[in-house]
Amino acid sequence: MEPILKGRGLVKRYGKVTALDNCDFDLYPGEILAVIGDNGAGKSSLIKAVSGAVIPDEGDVFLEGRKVKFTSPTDARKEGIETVYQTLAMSPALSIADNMFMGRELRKPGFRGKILRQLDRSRMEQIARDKLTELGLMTIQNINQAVETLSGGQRQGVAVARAAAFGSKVIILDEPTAALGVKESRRVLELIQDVRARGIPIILISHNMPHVFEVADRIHVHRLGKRLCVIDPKDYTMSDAVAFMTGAKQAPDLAA
Amino acid sequence: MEPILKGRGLVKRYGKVTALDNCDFDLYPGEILAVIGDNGAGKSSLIKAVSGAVIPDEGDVFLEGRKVKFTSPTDARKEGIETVYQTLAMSPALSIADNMFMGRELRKPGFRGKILRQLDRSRMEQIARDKLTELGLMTIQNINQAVETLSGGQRQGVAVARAAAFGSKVIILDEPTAALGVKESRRVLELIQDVRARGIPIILISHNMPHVFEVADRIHVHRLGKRLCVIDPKDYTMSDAVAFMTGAKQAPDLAA
Amino acid sequence: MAGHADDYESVIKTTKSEDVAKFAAHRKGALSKLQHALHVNPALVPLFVLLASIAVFGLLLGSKFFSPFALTLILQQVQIVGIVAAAQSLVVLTAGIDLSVGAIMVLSSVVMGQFTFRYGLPVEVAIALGLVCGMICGYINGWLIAVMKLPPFIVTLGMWQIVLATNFLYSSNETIRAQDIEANAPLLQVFATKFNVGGAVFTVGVVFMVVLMLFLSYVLKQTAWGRHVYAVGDDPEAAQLSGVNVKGVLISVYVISGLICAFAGWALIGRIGSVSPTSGQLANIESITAVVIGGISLFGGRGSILGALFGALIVGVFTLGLRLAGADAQWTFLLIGALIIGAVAVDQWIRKVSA
Amino acid sequence: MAGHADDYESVIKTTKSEDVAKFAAHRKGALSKLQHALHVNPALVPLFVLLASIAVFGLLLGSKFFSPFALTLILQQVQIVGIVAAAQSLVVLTAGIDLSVGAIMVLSSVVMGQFTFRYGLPVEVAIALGLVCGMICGYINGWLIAVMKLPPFIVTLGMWQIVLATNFLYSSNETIRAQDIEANAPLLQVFATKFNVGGAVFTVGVVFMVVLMLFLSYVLKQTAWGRHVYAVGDDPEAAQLSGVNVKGVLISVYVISGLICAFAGWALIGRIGSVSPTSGQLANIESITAVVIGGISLFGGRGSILGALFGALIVGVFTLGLRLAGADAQWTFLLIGALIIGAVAVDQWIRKVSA
Amino acid sequence: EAHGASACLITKTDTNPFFVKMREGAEAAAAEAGMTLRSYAGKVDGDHETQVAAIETCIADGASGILLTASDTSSIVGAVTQAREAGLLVIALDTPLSPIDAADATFATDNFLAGELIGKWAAAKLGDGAADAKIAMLDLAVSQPSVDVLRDQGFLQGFGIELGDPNVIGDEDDARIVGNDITAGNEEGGRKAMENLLAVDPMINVVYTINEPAAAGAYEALKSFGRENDVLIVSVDGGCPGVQNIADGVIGATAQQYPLLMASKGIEAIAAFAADGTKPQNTEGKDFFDTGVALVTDEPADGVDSISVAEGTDLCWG
Ligand SMILES: Nc1ncnc2c1ncn2[C@@H]1O[C@H](COP(=O)(O)OP(=O)(O)OP(=O)(O)O)[C@@H](O)[C@H]1O
Ligand SMILES: Nc1ncnc2c1ncn2[C@@H]1O[C@H](COP(=O)(O)OP(=O)(O)OP(=O)(O)O)[C@@H](O)[C@H]1O
Ligand SMILES: O[C@@H]1[C@H](O)[C@H](O)CO[C@H]1O
Ligand SMILES: [Mg+2]
Ligand SMILES: [Mg+2]
Repeated sequence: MEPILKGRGLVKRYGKVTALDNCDFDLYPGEILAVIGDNGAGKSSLIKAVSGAVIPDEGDVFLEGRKVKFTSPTDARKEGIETVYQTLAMSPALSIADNMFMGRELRKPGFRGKILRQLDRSRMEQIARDKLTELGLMTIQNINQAVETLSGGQRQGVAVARAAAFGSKVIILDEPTAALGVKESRRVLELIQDVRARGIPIILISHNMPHVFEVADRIHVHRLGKRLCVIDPKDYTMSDAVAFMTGAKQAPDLAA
Repeated sequence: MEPILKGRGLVKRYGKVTALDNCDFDLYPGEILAVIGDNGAGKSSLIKAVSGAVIPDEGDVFLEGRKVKFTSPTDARKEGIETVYQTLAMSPALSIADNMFMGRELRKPGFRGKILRQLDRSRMEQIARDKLTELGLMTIQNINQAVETLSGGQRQGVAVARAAAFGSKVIILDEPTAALGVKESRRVLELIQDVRARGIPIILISHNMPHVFEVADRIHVHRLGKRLCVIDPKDYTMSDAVAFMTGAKQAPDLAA
Repeated sequence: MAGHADDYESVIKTTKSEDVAKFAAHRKGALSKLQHALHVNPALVPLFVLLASIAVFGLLLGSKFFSPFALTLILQQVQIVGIVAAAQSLVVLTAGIDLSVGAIMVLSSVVMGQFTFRYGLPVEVAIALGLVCGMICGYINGWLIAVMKLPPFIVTLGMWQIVLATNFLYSSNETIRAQDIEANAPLLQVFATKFNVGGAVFTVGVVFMVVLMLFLSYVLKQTAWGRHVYAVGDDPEAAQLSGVNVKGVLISVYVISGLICAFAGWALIGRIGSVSPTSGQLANIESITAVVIGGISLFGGRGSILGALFGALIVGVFTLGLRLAGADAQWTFLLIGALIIGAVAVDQWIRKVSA
Repeated sequence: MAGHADDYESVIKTTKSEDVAKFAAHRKGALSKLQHALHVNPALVPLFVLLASIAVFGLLLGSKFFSPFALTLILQQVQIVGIVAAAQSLVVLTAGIDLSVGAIMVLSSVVMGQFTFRYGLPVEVAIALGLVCGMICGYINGWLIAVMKLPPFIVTLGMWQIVLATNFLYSSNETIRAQDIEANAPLLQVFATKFNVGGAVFTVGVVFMVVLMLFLSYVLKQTAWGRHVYAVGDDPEAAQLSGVNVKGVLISVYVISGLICAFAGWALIGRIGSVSPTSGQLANIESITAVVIGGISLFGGRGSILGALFGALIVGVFTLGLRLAGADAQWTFLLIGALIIGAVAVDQWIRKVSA
Repeated sequence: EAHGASACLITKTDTNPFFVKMREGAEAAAAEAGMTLRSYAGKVDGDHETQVAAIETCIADGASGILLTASDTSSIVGAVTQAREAGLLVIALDTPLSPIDAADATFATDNFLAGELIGKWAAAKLGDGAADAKIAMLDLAVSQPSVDVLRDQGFLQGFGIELGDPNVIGDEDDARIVGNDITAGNEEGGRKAMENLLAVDPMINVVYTINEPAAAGAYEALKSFGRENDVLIVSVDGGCPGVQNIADGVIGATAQQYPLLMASKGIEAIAAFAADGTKPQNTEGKDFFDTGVALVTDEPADGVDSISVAEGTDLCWG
């Protein structure tokens, strides 16, 4: 099968630091691919390179077999690739609804929308509220609250809800549950499975091994800026995975 | 036994949002107190109120039985209370060593230090390197790297290392392992236990139940801005704790 | 491999139908409501300061100040700064600053005048070219800032000098006299057209200023482009990552700012009658003052453009009020200086109380 | 209750003695080393621009420009801006801006002069009081910014007007003539004292500027206070949470800035011979220009103070160079505008390449 | 009876001692006539909008008349007309409006004449040397306000240099002009401009300056190059420090104006107008009331009338 999203020979350097060192990467249709690795291994750099947030120094990215050159996240979004970055990418002073619909606002129907270009605030707010409720983020008291007034976890929930609502081809989640509570994390995992059920493949970066092993179809182990191996969670234990990614144990061949 | 750090009737409001709603809080000498609760329950607000980062609207904080009024984190630090905030509180453009020693820089011995007030950079760098190595944060390639160039997890590691190095009376950690990898999280847990072995009590906010149950002596369950109950991890299961904090199950009396 | 022993997370599956948490509301009556209103709509704060200062000067000076003549005079005196402040507000909302506004305004007015009188172009064409001139200057600013990623302060500082020098070199410092304009190209003075509304005299320029502000306020609040302006000012990196065309927004903001400045140049001809290349030297500082007194953050992303209108009016009220009260020029400058600090302090204070 | 089944975390306990990861180093020789040097020490970028512009004008104009005469002249012409730029740099590093620098400078020099001549105080005392005057102005700025939390732009905009008006009101715009000062209080002119070093003529003022810059550069890099200045500029909230006395640092920065401006006022007396209340009107814009051309970020926390010295010199080199090349005042004005943009563009470009 | 009437004084700036004196003169005359005086000023030279706003304020304030030194002599005409239509007497001080009859009267020095006087004097001083003089022109500002142009061009004409466009500074192509630079009318600018021009040609021997502070700055520059004794500096204003500078050899000659006189005459005229509506008359044969300009120097030159420093000191700021 042809990977839906593929990276080959990706290199990204920051001054003296090599974040991606000739890295390959494959995501197959309909799967949940987990990416695991030490802090600083280059996981975020990898997904930034495939989602247009950084332009790799070398290497190519292929979407459905076509070579693509994303120069901004907007390019990737236009292709249906939606990403939750580790830094969340929210405008702190704007409201939750504003943030969720940033760059794809809904306009009122008819004259007011077409000619006056007026936004349909109530519809956007309603949708935002629904998405957050789906995630169980029920402690948010006011949908018009500025994002900067949310707790760390609430903020992350909003970002995940945004990606899930809009991704049509690939959804990338960089540590989506890092700041989430037990309940909210669980909802995100359920959401991930819902999304896969809709046929959309997902890349999930996470340090939470039980979560990874619960939902992933394949696990990409990242180490020192490159793909060390890809394993099937049914064939290996969490201990094995941790041992590979920390270098405690020799990794198997790339297969899986 | 008298709590070393105590809060009574703490209230903190942000506009229409009530983050702390008449909340009590106790930390006893030598213990690890975990604080758990949903996103937005008010955990961060609580520890900010007891560490001087926000001034509560109402209520009192007691340190070793004395009523204290911290008006800034510096006040609390002077009393030996060291905090890792959820936002990490680092100066992005400054180096790791600069950040670790911010506010308590080491000066060179003799004339150059006393009169010229020159900093002892090499000593600070050495100590910073040692502390990071203790935490197993070995992917950091350059101790003079600006903090903004670190990965999310590396940054968190630096913040934890700073608190552990300087806290003398109480150490407060707000989700210290949220962005950390498996290996690095483990090191932080070990570090927490080391610190307790030195007799210093710790407040640990975390959403990771296995970690909480592994290290905590008591668990403060926070819900809707107040302390719901305090439980002993030996008497309850993780399921119980989660059920209490999400409101799925009636909480026991405050005891424990 | 999902089977780790204590399946504590399963607890949650039973609790899906929870309600939004409700904390006890705490209300303290009228004052608290006012605070909340000010907090939700921060443009009200400068409006409040404005009304307070009108009241104070009204009490102090009586009918001299509190007459339709004096009050509409203030409107006429602030119209240019007000229009320029609209341009400045857009830029400041993107966390920029535009020091070249006054220079662009003057160059545009000189283009309108000289193209009519020196080259004999139809006045409509000359005016259109003047507006285009403003947009070009704005485009250069925007391109340098958005594409070359240079800091706005520097770009517009440089452009200020470049545009102003171009203006002097091109115009040879020649003024086009009001009488000539009146005779040959009255359209240039159209912003001076007066009409009477119940004793108060308004000019087209004043109406233009108010309508422009209302229009931009609508655009900023009710359209996607407006939200993007705020997002770019708030955190450009986040805006970029969440799909805003940051470059496009920045360039459009500077082009529109240039266009508004060119309109200000047209209005300036109406206000002073003639085309004078030495006007507008203080427009940048004055517009920034209006913007900040109006509560728009210089760090971008926060504030309402109507605040800038109120900010301009506050300065106008103070200036006229102090003059009528007999303060001499240096005392007026000194007191306006104190006002600037005072107005922002009040603003800050109200926000803090209501936070 | 630590017993959850798959104890995968135990794997790690065996791997404690790992080494620091090493990626393959990629080196591209001399150019790459230069880039790295520029990246590590960004003050080198404006130095580079400075040397390049000296070289260009030297080639263009030959010995007319490349003479000890012309080169030391530049130093003398930039000394006042250079000193003020030192003050401005400190403020800008804290993410502030000081529009009142020129006004404080002039008021301090007027105090030194008038206290000597009007009240007959011993000149040393008058000078000391002039320095105190600068510090008081700085303190007011700092207090409003740090304690009242008002934006620096607004506070110093207001103070600019207040201090300048005070200056004019107090001095009645009267100049104290150079000849009177020479006869009665030569200490006021001490910054003009000349000495010869190998054909080049230096003044105390020039030496003061250079020593001040080197001293501040040491303080900023090598002392705790210096690191705190950067931290406050970088992220004041983070600095506060990590134990920096943000208010204290801010107030001290503005007080020191005021003191340096007062020294600039003293140096100004040396430079122009007389005490003149109308000087220094452009000192704020010129010092900010120097600071930004020198690569210090207006958003705070980034840049080296030596950059500001180079920035001031770059402007000085261009101004004199263009005059020598025959540009008239209006063209020079225009070209300096272009230079400002150009210098920052080069700076940005070098940084990008080396990032 | 003018008692109780009020008048306005609007100057270009009030940071220039010239205007400070003008205001003092007006205040004294107003006090004597029992009138109230309100004074206004622009922030910088060329700040036209503030002057327009000031005229409007005077109308709102119900003043009887306005004394105005206009920053922009033709643009201000609209506002002046509005004031006159509202029944105010408008008198231009120091700087004539364009057209001059836009004001009810003009009490002024002739700035072009002032420049011409010092130009003639400098040429006469140099004698034959005038043919190969090296002249530095220290002007006011890049915006070239009208005083700047008038004095500069007057000086050149007086010196015997052919003008280009008489409304533009710096378009002459006489080789004797080393260059023009701007001073902002203060010492700092004067010194820097002088240094710049000395770098162009160190052998400059005639320096025209827009005003006396600029001249003092230019002198400091010359002094630092040891050339203060072989250069002729001329200036305009005749302020007390400026006249003293002639005595001290800093300036060779200056064209003295009389701001106090302008102001007091102006107030008297407004008082008369307020009392019975009479309007002031022009000087015989001129279209304005000439308050006079005199060349002050202790080295009189043939063919140029001048007064001594002693006389100048008596009259300074008069
Ligand atoms: N903008 C940058 N400038 C310089 N270095 C950077 C930058 N971004 C990342 N790096 C470096 O690149 C390396 C890889 O970073 P990256 O963020 O991809 O790691 P990660 O695997 O996502 O780590 P984590 O699990 O902690 O998020 C790190 O060493 C980091 O310091
Ligand atoms: N500065 C602020 N302004 C307004 N509201 C705030 C602010 N800080 C916190 N809040 C609100 O207070 C409530 C408690 O927030 P807090 O950060 O204490 O929660 P938390 O328990 O730490 O959550 P998390 O686990 O997600 O970190 C939230 O509803 C949040 O939106
Ligand atoms: O017109 C004025 C006066 O004539 C005086 O010389 C001051 O400077 C000019 O602007
Ligand atoms: Mg990452
Ligand atoms: Mg929290």
